[in-house]
Amino acid sequence: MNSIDKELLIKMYMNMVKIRRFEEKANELFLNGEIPGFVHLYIGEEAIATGVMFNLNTDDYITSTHRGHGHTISKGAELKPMMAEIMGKKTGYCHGKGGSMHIADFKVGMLGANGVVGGGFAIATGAALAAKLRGSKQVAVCFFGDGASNRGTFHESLNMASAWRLPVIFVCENNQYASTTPYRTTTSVENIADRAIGYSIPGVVANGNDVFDVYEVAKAAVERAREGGGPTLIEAKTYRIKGHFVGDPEMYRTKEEVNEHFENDDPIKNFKSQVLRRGELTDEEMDDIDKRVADEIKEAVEYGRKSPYPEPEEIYDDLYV
Amino acid sequence: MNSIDKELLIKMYMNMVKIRRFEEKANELFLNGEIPGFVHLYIGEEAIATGVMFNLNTDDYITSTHRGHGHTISKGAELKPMMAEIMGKKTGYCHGKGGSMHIADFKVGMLGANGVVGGGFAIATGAALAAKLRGSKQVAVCFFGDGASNRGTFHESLNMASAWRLPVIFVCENNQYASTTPYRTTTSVENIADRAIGYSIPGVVANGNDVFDVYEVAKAAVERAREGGGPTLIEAKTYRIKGHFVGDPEMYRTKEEVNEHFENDDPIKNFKSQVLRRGELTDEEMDDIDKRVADEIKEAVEYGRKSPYPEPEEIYDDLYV
Amino acid sequence: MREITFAEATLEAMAEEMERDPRVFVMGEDIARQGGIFGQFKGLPQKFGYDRVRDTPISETTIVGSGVGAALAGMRPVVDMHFVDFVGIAMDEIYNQMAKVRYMFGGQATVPVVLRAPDGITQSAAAQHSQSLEAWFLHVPGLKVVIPSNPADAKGLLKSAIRDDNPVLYFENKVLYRQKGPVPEDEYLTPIGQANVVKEGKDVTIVSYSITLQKCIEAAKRLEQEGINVEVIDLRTIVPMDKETIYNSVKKTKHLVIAHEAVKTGGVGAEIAAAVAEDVIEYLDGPIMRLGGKFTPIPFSPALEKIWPPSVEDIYSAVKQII
Amino acid sequence: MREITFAEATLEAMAEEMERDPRVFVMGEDIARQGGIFGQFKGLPQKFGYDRVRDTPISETTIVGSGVGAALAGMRPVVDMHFVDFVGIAMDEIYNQMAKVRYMFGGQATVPVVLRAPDGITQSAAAQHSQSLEAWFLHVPGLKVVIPSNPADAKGLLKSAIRDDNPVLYFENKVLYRQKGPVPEDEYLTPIGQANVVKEGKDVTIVSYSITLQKCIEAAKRLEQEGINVEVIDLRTIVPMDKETIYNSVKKTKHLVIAHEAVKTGGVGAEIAAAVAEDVIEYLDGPIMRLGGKFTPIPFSPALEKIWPPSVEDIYSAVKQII
Ligand SMILES: Cc1ncc(C[n+]2csc(CCOP(=O)(O)OP(=O)(O)O)c2C)c(N)n1
Ligand SMILES: Cc1ncc(C[n+]2csc(CCOP(=O)(O)OP(=O)(O)O)c2C)c(N)n1
Ligand SMILES: [Mg+2]
Ligand SMILES: [Mg+2]
Repeated sequence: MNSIDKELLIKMYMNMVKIRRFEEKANELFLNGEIPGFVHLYIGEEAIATGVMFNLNTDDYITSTHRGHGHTISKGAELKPMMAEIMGKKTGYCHGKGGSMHIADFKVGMLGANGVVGGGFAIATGAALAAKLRGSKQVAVCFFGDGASNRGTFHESLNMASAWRLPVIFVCENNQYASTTPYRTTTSVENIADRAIGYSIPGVVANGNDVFDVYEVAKAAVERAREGGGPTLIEAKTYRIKGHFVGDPEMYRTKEEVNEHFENDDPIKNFKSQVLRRGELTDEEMDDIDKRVADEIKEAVEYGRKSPYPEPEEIYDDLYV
Repeated sequence: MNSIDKELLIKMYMNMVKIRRFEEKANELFLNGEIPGFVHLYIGEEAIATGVMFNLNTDDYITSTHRGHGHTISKGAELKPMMAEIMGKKTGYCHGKGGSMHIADFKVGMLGANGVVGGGFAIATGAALAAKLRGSKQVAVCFFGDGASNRGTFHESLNMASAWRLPVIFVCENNQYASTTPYRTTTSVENIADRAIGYSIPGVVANGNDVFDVYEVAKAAVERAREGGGPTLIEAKTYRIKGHFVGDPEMYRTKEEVNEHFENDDPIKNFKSQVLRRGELTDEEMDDIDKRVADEIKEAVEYGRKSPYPEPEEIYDDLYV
Repeated sequence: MREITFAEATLEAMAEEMERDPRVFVMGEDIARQGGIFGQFKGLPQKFGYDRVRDTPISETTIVGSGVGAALAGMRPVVDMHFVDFVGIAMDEIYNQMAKVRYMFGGQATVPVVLRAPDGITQSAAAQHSQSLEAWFLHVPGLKVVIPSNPADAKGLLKSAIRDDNPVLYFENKVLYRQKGPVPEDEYLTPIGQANVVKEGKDVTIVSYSITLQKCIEAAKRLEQEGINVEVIDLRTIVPMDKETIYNSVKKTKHLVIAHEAVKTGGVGAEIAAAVAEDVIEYLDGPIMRLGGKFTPIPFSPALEKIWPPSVEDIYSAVKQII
Repeated sequence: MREITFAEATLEAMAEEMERDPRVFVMGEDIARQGGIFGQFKGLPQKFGYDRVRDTPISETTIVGSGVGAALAGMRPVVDMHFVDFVGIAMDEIYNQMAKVRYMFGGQATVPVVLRAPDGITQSAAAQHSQSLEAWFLHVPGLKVVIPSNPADAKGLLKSAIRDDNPVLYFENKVLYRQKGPVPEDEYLTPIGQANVVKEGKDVTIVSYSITLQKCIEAAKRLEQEGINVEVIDLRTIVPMDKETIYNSVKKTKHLVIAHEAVKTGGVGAEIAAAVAEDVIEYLDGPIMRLGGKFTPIPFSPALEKIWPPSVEDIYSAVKQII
């Protein structure tokens, strides 16, 4: 833990709480009819984006998934244009053209959520290739799910990234489900990290519910990539607490299964108990952060609500340069 | 070697020689302008198709590649309609519509060569699924190259086949090159067989220049598949003696490299020296086979030459049932 | 006649054909455990077992490719694309394998595979979950392509598709799933390759299919009130296309409007218009109007999404413009 | 003017643009060690190094997808498809990522990627190595699509494509590669989106592009001998399409024939015909004739292959039929 100072602890906590509150609010707004489209919540997986991202610089790249709010927040995006975007407003990051599944903030290197599962592998690989060709020491991180690990793009990208020693880190968020399908019924390997062997790269399992573990594992991978050592495959094991998307009837699992994970694997609870036990942060400090986050979320919602929808004539904007 | 009786030895030798002579003749006819299109020769790789195929029944399935003559012959196809097909004649297996890259003989379970590298993985997987659904104990074998092992279809099919325990054997013919590209420059792993770990299936390296080794390795895999044990990945290491296709200027490798392999790795030479040393076959026996094969090739060429081209109106035939 | 939803109609088709022929099975993502996102597979695994109703890995390329392989090996697979938007992941398997193997192998192969693909705009699913992509497959010899507009056709065409020995792409609209319509209780097949004259008329022909057909009927009603007598044709099948029915109608009405939700440029409307302009142009008494989605990806925001596809008003105006 | 081959022209374009802009690089299968199957990359690695001229794994999906990623991260990749026949392997990357990311992300992204794809029939390469697939991409908003017919345009359009901040698909015909034509020594760009009136005429307009243009010129020569004055238009760009040039020509000649090697049904000809039938039909004095490949996969046998695409005779007859 020596690489984590108090400032970073505070940032990590704040980031995880921000994601949690943002998602809870998104859930509420969706059920309230204020957010259209599909919304996939990152609740319970906050430690992964957080632990990885505090190893990155603003000019490093990430690619995200359909479940992208947590990655977007962690990479440094602002909540107001995020909220406006997922509400379909003109002031959103994508002027309302993208929505939750296509949120992006290129200013902070967030190259986009993706509605195509497994669509990010090659994009991240290409971003890493760009960095390598420029010699810019940037790295790229590709987040993806356990389900996505069965797409052909996983294989092709890991192979290419390894053959070319590209500075890219592949982070599998194994939340045990691909939509309605339990991980092991369609994925032929116990640890997705073991697939790294097929590409002669390190494959590491991290506890995806423990931000410290993710942070350390990612740190090594990012350093390796930055120094020219090539890609790493990280599998962060976690559990999807919420339905696949807001509104999922969840007929494929029991309430007991979900509750058990909710009790034991909540990354924010885990964080709190660790820092309290180690005396690194106090309850008061964290309560204070909670309040600041609550305010920020409130402002974001207000901003989103007040923002106008795009005008009909904007439908043709931004198709070509 | 106890599973190989003399009859089988003779068949194996005959099969390898048949492939070799067929390919030499195809080479000649191509250069002579009698065969159009692309022709990829199987010379030097005869032990693989041969070793695998003598473990299969006629109703087992195989999928092949652009380099498919060896697989087709080994699965039991006849030389006459093969030769006619690659000459573009009406009497060919595909009535001249397919050619060398699309040779097929469904009667013997040969589901087709394929001009799309990596196009056979899913087809073989599907054929194995058919067998499993019917409970028919058939197996499917997918032949593919080292280059093809980097296609996404490799990954998807191995994963699906393992997750569903399908009776399919994936046989990689690692001939060290994908067209002009040396294996290790684009393939991120020393042994493609090691990729099996990513799918929790056995991965076995065979000496692709030794028909006995291939036979034994394939035997175990086929038995496993037939008994419901699921897929196996076999990597048969060999070397492509000839150019990628007939007419390849081969600017990507030295003559010395090729000659060295030609001297040491010829599967037919290997076979001969083994059976002679062990006293299993005599020179005379093998010479006799050589003659029979030469005759068969001659007849096939004559048949092809004499056969007519398809008539213009046949262009619309066989599009729909 | 009893009324059931489009989704239920496809379910009946599946159940009847799976009952009838043990070689029929279905695979796709999230179809077994939860019955499909649109309920279109509900109850099938309970009836036919999880072997014949299979949840697959997220591997669209291999889902389609293995469907082809299973068909070549004697089964009659139905493969589900989840959303048509992902059909491109399996594009090579569709046009280089599924469509070609029979021809390429000189008729040795039969490929009785059905590819089902839910399509169309609904509820801000945005650019990658809202498309209509049927037009590409006009250009791929070897396939059949059907695209029903109502529950009765959904059932009859799906059953025909499953019994067809050729590969059939079956496009089913996501909004249609929930709509009810009359469906006969007795078994029937809707033939592939026959358009349906939904409403006869003498002043103008509107050709459409799938969800957009309803907008055309709406527009036709408004036009009738103004004394314009509209013939509405439901294409039902895109390949092989029933040009006879279109041509006969155009010969009568001398005016043609074509409407679909897919992007106008390069859409199915282009082929219809071009065929008419080649074969029966002399009967036309005005331009052929095409209506389709705008030339942009489909935007997320409800404010933009709702104006993306052609509206009843657009269809109405197009007719007014040429009459 | 000096004459160089089409392949050499593309080589010059690559070299000049790589020289000019260090962000330009190229990747694809078998392009570096041997200079491409058609020699179209020969010498580039010697000039620019194997970093900027990269032999890739056989991974079309990721070749294209990583091209998009590199473009998003500030580079200007050129990716080679080896044969257009494999473009479907990367189809999803093309229409769901390359074409959409700019729009979907509200203009945050620019995607300056060029996808090069050799196409067309040559020497019995058969069903999976002979296709022409440009038509699909008409239907994909967000792309530009160019398809040169001669060395000069090949160079000028490739340079324009590389400098364009939008994704450009560049289709290059395999037979054209070996053909020589005049190419200016001084630097020039051929603008994307402008058709070229190759030959003026007043009796009939023939629109074509790529290899088939030559057959049209051949046919035009024969027709001239019979006193039929043909205007021949080389489309050069498919998206954005230069409809003005076509319309102006049709207004003058009142007759239109369209010819390409790609399958006729659902081809680019359909869009052209439909656009004309919608916008300027009143000028037409006869049917719009379309010529394209037959509605089958491309057969291997030379006996069949040679009759698959439209011939000079077919084009000639089509004109005669409507004049
Ligand atoms: C290519 C593709 N196939 C299918 C889908 C539909 N789909 C959306 S999310 C999802 C499950 C993804 O599972 P996983 O990768 O584990 O991510 P998670 O949702 O668990 O975060 C599926 C099948 C899709 N969007 N894209
Ligand atoms: C999908 C696809 N990409 C590229 C090609 C062009 N191509 C034909 S053979 C070949 C090399 C294949 O190498 P490998 O799989 O090792 O087989 P080998 O030729 O060595 O037997 C390539 C790149 C193709 N036919 N299909
Ligand atoms: Mg998951
Ligand atoms: Mg090889």
